[in-house]
Amino acid sequence: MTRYLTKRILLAVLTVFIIICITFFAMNAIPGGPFNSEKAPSPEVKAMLLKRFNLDKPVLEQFRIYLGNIVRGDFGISLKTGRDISSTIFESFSVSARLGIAAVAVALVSGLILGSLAALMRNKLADRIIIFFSTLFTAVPSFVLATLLLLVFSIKLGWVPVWSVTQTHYTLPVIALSLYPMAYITRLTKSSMLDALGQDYIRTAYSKGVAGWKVIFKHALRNAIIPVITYLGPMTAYIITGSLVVESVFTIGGLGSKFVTGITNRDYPMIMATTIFLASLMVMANLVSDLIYKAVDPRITFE
Amino acid sequence: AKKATPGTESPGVSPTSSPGQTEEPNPIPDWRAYDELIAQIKTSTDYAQRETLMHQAEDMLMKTYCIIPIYYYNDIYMLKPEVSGLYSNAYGIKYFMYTDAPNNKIRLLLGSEPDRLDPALNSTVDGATLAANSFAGLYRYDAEGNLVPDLAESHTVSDDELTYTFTLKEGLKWSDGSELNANDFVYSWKRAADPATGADYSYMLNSIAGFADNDLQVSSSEDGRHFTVVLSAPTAYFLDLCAFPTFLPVKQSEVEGAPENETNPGAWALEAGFISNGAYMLESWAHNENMVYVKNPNYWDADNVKTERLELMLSSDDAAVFAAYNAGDLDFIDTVPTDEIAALLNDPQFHIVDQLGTYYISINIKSDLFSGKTVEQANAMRQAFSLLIDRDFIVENIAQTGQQPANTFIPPSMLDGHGGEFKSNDTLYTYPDAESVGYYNPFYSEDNIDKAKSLLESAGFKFDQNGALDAATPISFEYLTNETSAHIAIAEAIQQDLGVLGINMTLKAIDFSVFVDERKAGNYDIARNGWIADFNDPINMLEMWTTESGNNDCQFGK
Amino acid sequence: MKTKNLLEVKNLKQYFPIKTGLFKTKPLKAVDDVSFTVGHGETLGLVGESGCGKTTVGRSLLHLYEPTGGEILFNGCKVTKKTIGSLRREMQMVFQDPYSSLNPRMTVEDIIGEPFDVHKLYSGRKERREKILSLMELVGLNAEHATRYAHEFSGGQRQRIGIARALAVNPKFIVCDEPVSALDVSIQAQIINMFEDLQAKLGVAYLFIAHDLLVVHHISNRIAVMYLGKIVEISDSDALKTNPMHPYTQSLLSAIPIPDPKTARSRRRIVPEGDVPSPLNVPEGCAFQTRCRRVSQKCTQSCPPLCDKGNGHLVACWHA
Amino acid sequence: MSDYILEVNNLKTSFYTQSGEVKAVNGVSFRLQPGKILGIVGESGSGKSVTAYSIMHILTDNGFITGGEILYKGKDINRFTKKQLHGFRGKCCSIIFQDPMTSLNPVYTIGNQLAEAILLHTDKSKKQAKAHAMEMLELVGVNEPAKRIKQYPFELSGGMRQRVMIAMALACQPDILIADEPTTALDVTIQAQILELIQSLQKKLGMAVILVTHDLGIIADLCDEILIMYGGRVCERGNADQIFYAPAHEYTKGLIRSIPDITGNKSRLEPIAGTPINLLNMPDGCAFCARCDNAMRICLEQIPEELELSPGHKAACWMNVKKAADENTVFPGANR
Amino acid sequence: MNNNNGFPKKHPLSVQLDLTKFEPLTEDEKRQQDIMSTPTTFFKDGMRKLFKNPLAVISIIILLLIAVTIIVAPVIVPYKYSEIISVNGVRDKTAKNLAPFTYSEKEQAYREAGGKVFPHIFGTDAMSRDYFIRVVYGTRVSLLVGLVASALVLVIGLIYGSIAGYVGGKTDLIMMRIVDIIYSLPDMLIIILLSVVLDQVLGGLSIGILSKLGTNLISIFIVFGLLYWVGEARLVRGQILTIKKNEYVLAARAIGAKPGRIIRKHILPNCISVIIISTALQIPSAIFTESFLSFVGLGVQAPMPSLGSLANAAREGLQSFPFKLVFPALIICLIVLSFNLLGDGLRDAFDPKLRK
Ligand SMILES: Nc1ncnc2c1ncn2[C@@H]1O[C@H](COP(=O)(O)OP(=O)(O)OP(=O)(O)O)[C@@H](O)[C@H]1O
Ligand SMILES: Nc1ncnc2c1ncn2[C@@H]1O[C@H](COP(=O)(O)OP(=O)(O)OP(=O)(O)O)[C@@H](O)[C@H]1O
Ligand SMILES: [Mg+2]
Ligand SMILES: [Mg+2]
Repeated sequence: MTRYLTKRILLAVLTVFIIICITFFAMNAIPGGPFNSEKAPSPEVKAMLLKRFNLDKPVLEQFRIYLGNIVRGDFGISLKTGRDISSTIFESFSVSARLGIAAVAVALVSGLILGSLAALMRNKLADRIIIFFSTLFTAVPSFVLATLLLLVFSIKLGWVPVWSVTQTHYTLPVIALSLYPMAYITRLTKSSMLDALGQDYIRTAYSKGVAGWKVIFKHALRNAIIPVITYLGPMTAYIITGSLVVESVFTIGGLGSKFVTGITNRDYPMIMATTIFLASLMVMANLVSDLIYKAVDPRITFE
Repeated sequence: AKKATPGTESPGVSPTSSPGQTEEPNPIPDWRAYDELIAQIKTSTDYAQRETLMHQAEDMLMKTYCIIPIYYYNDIYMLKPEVSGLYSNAYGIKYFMYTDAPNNKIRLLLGSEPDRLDPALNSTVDGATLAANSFAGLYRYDAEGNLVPDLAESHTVSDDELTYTFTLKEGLKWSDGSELNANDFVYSWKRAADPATGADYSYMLNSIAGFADNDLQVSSSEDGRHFTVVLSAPTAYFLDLCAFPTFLPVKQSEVEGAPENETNPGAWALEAGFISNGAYMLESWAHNENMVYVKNPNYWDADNVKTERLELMLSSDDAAVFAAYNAGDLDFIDTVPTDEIAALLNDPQFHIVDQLGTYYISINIKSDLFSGKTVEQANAMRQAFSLLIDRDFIVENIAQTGQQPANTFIPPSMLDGHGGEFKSNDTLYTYPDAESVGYYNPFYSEDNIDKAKSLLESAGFKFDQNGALDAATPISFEYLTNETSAHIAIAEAIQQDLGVLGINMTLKAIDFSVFVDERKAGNYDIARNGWIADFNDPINMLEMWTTESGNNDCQFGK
Repeated sequence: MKTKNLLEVKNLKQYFPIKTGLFKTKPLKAVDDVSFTVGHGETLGLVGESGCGKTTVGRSLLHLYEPTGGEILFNGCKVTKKTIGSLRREMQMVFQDPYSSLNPRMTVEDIIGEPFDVHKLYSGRKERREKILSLMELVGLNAEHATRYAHEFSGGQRQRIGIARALAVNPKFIVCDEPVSALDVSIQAQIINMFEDLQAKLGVAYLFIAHDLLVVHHISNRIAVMYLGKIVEISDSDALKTNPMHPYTQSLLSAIPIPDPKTARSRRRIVPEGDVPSPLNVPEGCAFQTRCRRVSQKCTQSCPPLCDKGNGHLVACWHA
Repeated sequence: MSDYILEVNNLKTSFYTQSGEVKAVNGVSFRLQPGKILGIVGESGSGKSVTAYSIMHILTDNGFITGGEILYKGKDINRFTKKQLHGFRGKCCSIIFQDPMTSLNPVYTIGNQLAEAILLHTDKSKKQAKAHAMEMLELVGVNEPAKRIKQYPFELSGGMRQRVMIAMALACQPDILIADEPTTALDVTIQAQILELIQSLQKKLGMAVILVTHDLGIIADLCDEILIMYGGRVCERGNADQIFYAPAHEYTKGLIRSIPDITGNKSRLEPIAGTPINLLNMPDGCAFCARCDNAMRICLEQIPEELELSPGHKAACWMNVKKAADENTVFPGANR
Repeated sequence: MNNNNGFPKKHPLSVQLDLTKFEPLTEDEKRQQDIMSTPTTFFKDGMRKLFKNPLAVISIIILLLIAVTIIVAPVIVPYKYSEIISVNGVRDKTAKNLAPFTYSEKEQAYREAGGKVFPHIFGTDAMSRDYFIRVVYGTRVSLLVGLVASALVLVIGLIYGSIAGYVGGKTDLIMMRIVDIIYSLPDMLIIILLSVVLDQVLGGLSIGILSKLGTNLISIFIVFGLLYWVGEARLVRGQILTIKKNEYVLAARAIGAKPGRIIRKHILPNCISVIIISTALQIPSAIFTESFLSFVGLGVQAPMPSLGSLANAAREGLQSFPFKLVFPALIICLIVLSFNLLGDGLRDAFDPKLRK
């Protein structure tokens, strides 16, 4: 177990390192610089800024310095705002994570329930309705969905303020974030549930006299959930790192916009840090989902 | 398509003065005269003569038709009727301190997260508004747009107009209650001018003596009540500058108290709770979500500040912002989704204010488009383009907020430095199109097509029976813009306009940062452009076109 | 050239590396030191529990696995990676599962014709078709079946297709890996008859793998019994039936359910105790010791070699 | 009150599939006495399993019992409420499936799955249920039950798993045990172990057993009464001697002929020609007709009914009718 | 014994017997019984099932309708996607933001004077362009993006996944690590990089339609070709790993077939349905990616619309002109929904796992 973990972690570090390399050089290859604006700053100021952030050095040298810094845990400061990158990411991640975890929970619970329902009611009206709507939710682009939610619930119905200083309202963003994964989980659950329901051990459970709902929730669901878990890992990582669309529509200071604004601003330390963070999170999520996988399915052994 | 024509490397060689190359005409004009003219303007002490010179410069500039003005910027905002007393100046800065609002609170939107709150480091309009409301400088604009003393009580100017001495009000304090005096100005101005600070706008201080040597000639009196500035040349708009955010004072101990100050000069103002001296101080800042400013009791005019709290939404999503305003969650917004504007034009909550700036398109004088043409022919081509553009359509259907179509680069209501408006026909100068006060009639008419056609014919282009360009002499180029829908829409309109004569203009919309690089480096044919004046003097819009200027996107003289 | 034995297997070993740690693997001895011969036109039966390595032997013969050790001589020619290409026309295989051994996306014609395609055994479309049809007739399929897909056939018919495919290259030797285990008794007999007819007609030799001793006995000239990767007894089929020497063979024989009420009532079963040990942890000494009634000290210490007890009856047991 | 624990009368079961109605069982009747073993033999697809599943009401959702009745101690199971059914399954009647590899839930421990059945039908506490589960494992010959109950199915060998299945089926001491090909997936030696176990437990606990298989050898060995099925119908029934020594249905005869000779006589086998029937395309007459050597015109047109040939021995074959007619045996109403 | 219970009540021979019926059957007569079901190919069978699925059928109809519309509409509608409406040759500024089927003042006047004006089916946009034709072109572009991108993804994923899956071992391990890395790369960065680099590379060339669509679109394709194939590669590899275990693959090896033939003839045909289905689902995902790119401003080059950029632009006037969001969003939904439901239907009809 420890061995397995060590191996996985080493592999993860290697993966993240390669991603760091690619990102760093790709980022430097893009034209445009962090100090570009409509009005050009004076050459002296620009030269000073480039020097301060080592941007006047050859790219390889910059890379070496950068690696040295991150080994020391120093991710630098944003070239645009001067704020410390680590704390920016930490702050915005805690916002995104709170939102994301709520969304994942909603998506998972409702997805599992709806998916199971659809599987049980196979080819009946309820199944078709569930599948239709879950497909519909995967079909609406997220910015359309988020905007529509805002329009309907905040403006037309006035249930939730669009924005308020005193309290951030998470209901709408959570819905906007969770609909897609929910729909996906529903569909996934349905197919794996159908698969599980066709297995011999379900027949065994019935023949023991286990009542219908218990067969489904004890025997079928636990088996059906396995493919959901493999999906859930990367999906959770994806969701808790925030969504540009949802954040910008609902005014949430999450991580999702950091990466995009980082890129458009050529805020190099920000791009690097978010990439490293996202990649690590993705790798970690995969590891965690493998561990959960193991917990749910005893047949899985490491190695 | 973006490479400069070979043989044009040596700047300032006028085509006629190069005897070796007679066959191949050079479309690039000599620009040294312009550079000299600007140098002359900057040292001129006679304001009338100075205005004349500036008109000359403008003539030179506009004659090239490399700058095709489209419209003059204006600024809009929406304000709930319950709120009164808010005003805005010509640079887009809004003042909230004398507003009267229910519950003494205003919820407002200025944009997304501001980059910098340090007034010296700020380079954005929303940041400037925040700076103007939380820091107080020597002067400030009032509701009528006039400069009024803020921390200054009065000032005197020496006869040579080179030395300004300001007397500060008595008992000035920082928001923490500590004393504020002229030394703070000395520190702050020197800091802003120092390249080590890295202020984008440091060049705003370049009219002060010693700027070039990083030894700014500013000083304070012994008692700290008087602040003296020595200029390198007379500067008509100097008081304007005193109200500009870069010139606002910051507290030395606070700035240097931040541990990372050496490597990160704005470090002291990255989070809420820093010391300021204006009407408001930042109480809390949830990044990318909201900011809350509260009244500063130590502001000298605190008694007149009625609104106690400013709550800011930080968003760049126009649809969400507009939704928040309509849902009653905001009292003030300074942006609305473009397609909603039409419906708002008659709404009393919708305000339009003038702004000192021009939206234009800049043409790369070195573009291949003009190779093989003479200067006159190239000018004629560009003039033809200008004639074909239906500015009114752009204003009405895209910009939509009742902007004025532009007929010269310098916007109206820019002052001439001696009591008049620059863009006007007066005894000193009459614009070529006197009637419409500019270089041409900004309103499109069907005749323009014929005029453009004959101009193009004079530049050697042929037309077929349908009135479109002959296939033998095509005009085809690329329009560069960044990825913002309004810019793209304008490009699309222009594309249609030029298409009337069969000119084939393709659009290229790229990432902003790349766009700025490409435009600055002259890797384009035609690009969208815009300038908002930093201060109220035409020189701000003329000196950017000198050969050495960093903003010379048309590549004059290069 | 004709050698005495068509096929000679000497000390065949087939180990599979099984990962047990980060970099550690442990060999799973699926086939461990197996030697036997098959004569021309002969049928050798191979029986044993599931997982004892029967299939692995068969596949190693055809070089579908790279053998870990030992030697396989076919007609005097060593079977190696190099020679197997041409030997594939001499040796063929019929697979255990008639359902998964036929590609569901191919018509019967294509399945049977594939060996022709691979070895370019025809000069034109017409010849190919004729050859296929004659093969189909040989195994008792209708010509009209040619354009159908495998999933439309019953198990017995599918097995016929598999046999036709194996026969396409005119092999001298066919490994039949449990060809009837998945079939019903009523169909099983059809297929076995066919195997016998084909042998009579074409003179092919079979390695006939099965776990049903009755069937194996019926078709084989000689029978080899495997237990945990080793051959424990090999002999003439009748001799094995009447005089099983290895305790495992004895219990195997006695455990066969006999479809005759009287015999069933009267016979005494010798049911071996316990379960088969994991092939990863074969006990030292005789592999059968954990289940054997006659286990002695010697059995736990060393592995009994395969000894000739006369008339080519080989047994690997200390007590035989 | 009859002395039969289970009576199945004219059971009909169909599956509705995209290609049409599959009539898997077409009128099967039999009765089961306590303490007896009833063997059901027949070719693959002849409806043996479906009959068994119909009794337990565990058909897949596209399968329906379309006719007949199933009486457990005189009560019709078809009329049971859901709750009654849950009580019936596992407690009154339990089943062992063909494939022990897939019939246990892979994600729960053996102990958990065993205790589940016990907890459902008794009011034992969890602890007691666990103890009972270990007892049951002991009973079916699993050594070290305390260790085994913590293991997962994939950690056990096939024979062991099948024993667990049996322990699970017997945990609540049901009146009827249905064993649906309990040994098909196992080796002969393990098969012998399992069959012996079932037999001994049946004797010990005195329950009735329905043994479904297609292996005539197993049947000959164990059963008190035998049902031969073909095409969803019973074609012959009787005890082992009657079936093996006096088969009266052409299918039974063919079946017995096609077994390799046990005496070691290597004479050519005599298979049943043809292929198994397609249930989607059932003939109007006898299902076996197409493969029968002695098929007659009437076989094509009319389903033969069961005819009692000797006490307890019945067969549904027109040949018997013909034979009787030929021998001029008097059948009332027979009109020549 | 209670004989009346369940057993045949009437005696079998209590009916009149016709002894002619007891004559043996000939072989031919018997064989008539032994009919096989009519031959169905895998494909026919699957299609039959597909057409029984109402959702799938509706999807097919919708997709066909959309296809016909985007082919035919540009021929019928007299407006161009970039054309500002003009009346009598004079640009009509009043024709902006018209509601569906309304006319501007000038058009109204022109109509009253006897002129003919083609109706604005979806109204007009802020720049006085006919919205219907823009939506039509947007659909064209989005579908093109969807089809080309998923074709690219398919080809690359198929080749890569087949190699990794079939060769296995260390090759597989390394190839799949590369997939992991690509999976975590920041795609936006790569897209910007590509759109700039490609602009320089392709700047000079003009390759017919591609140059018309702009380098952004090409870079979207290349991004799909570089980044988004990994999912497909994983899927293909997984499929191949399972199919490799089938005995027919071994049988082919026993016959002497070479790896190339095995992959071509045995492996791919058996996972092709899964692959086709996932490709059908890739189309909507590509349309989505394009619309996200439009949201961050990296979409198709103006004035060429795409559904994503139209929907995004419509947010600007959401409260005054909701219909402008509704049309493109509706079409996106319809396309995505249809492809998804069709994909589901295909899976249900063709997936061997669900076959009985
Ligand atoms: N490719 C392989 N990799 C690893 N182990 C294998 C492989 N093939 C077979 N084995 C193992 O080798 C042993 C022998 O397997 P084999 O399939 O030869 O048995 P068998 O006698 O044919 O059994 P059955 O009667 O079930 O077909 C088994 O333990 C099996 O798990
Ligand atoms: N769920 C189902 N859907 C459709 N048809 C089914 C289903 N289950 C069984 N059948 C059909 O019912 C018929 C009888 O099946 P059954 O399982 O009872 O056969 P069996 O006699 O038990 O055969 P085996 O010996 O192979 O187990 C078969 O033709 C089978 O195809
Ligand atoms: Mg095998
Ligand atoms: Mg069965």
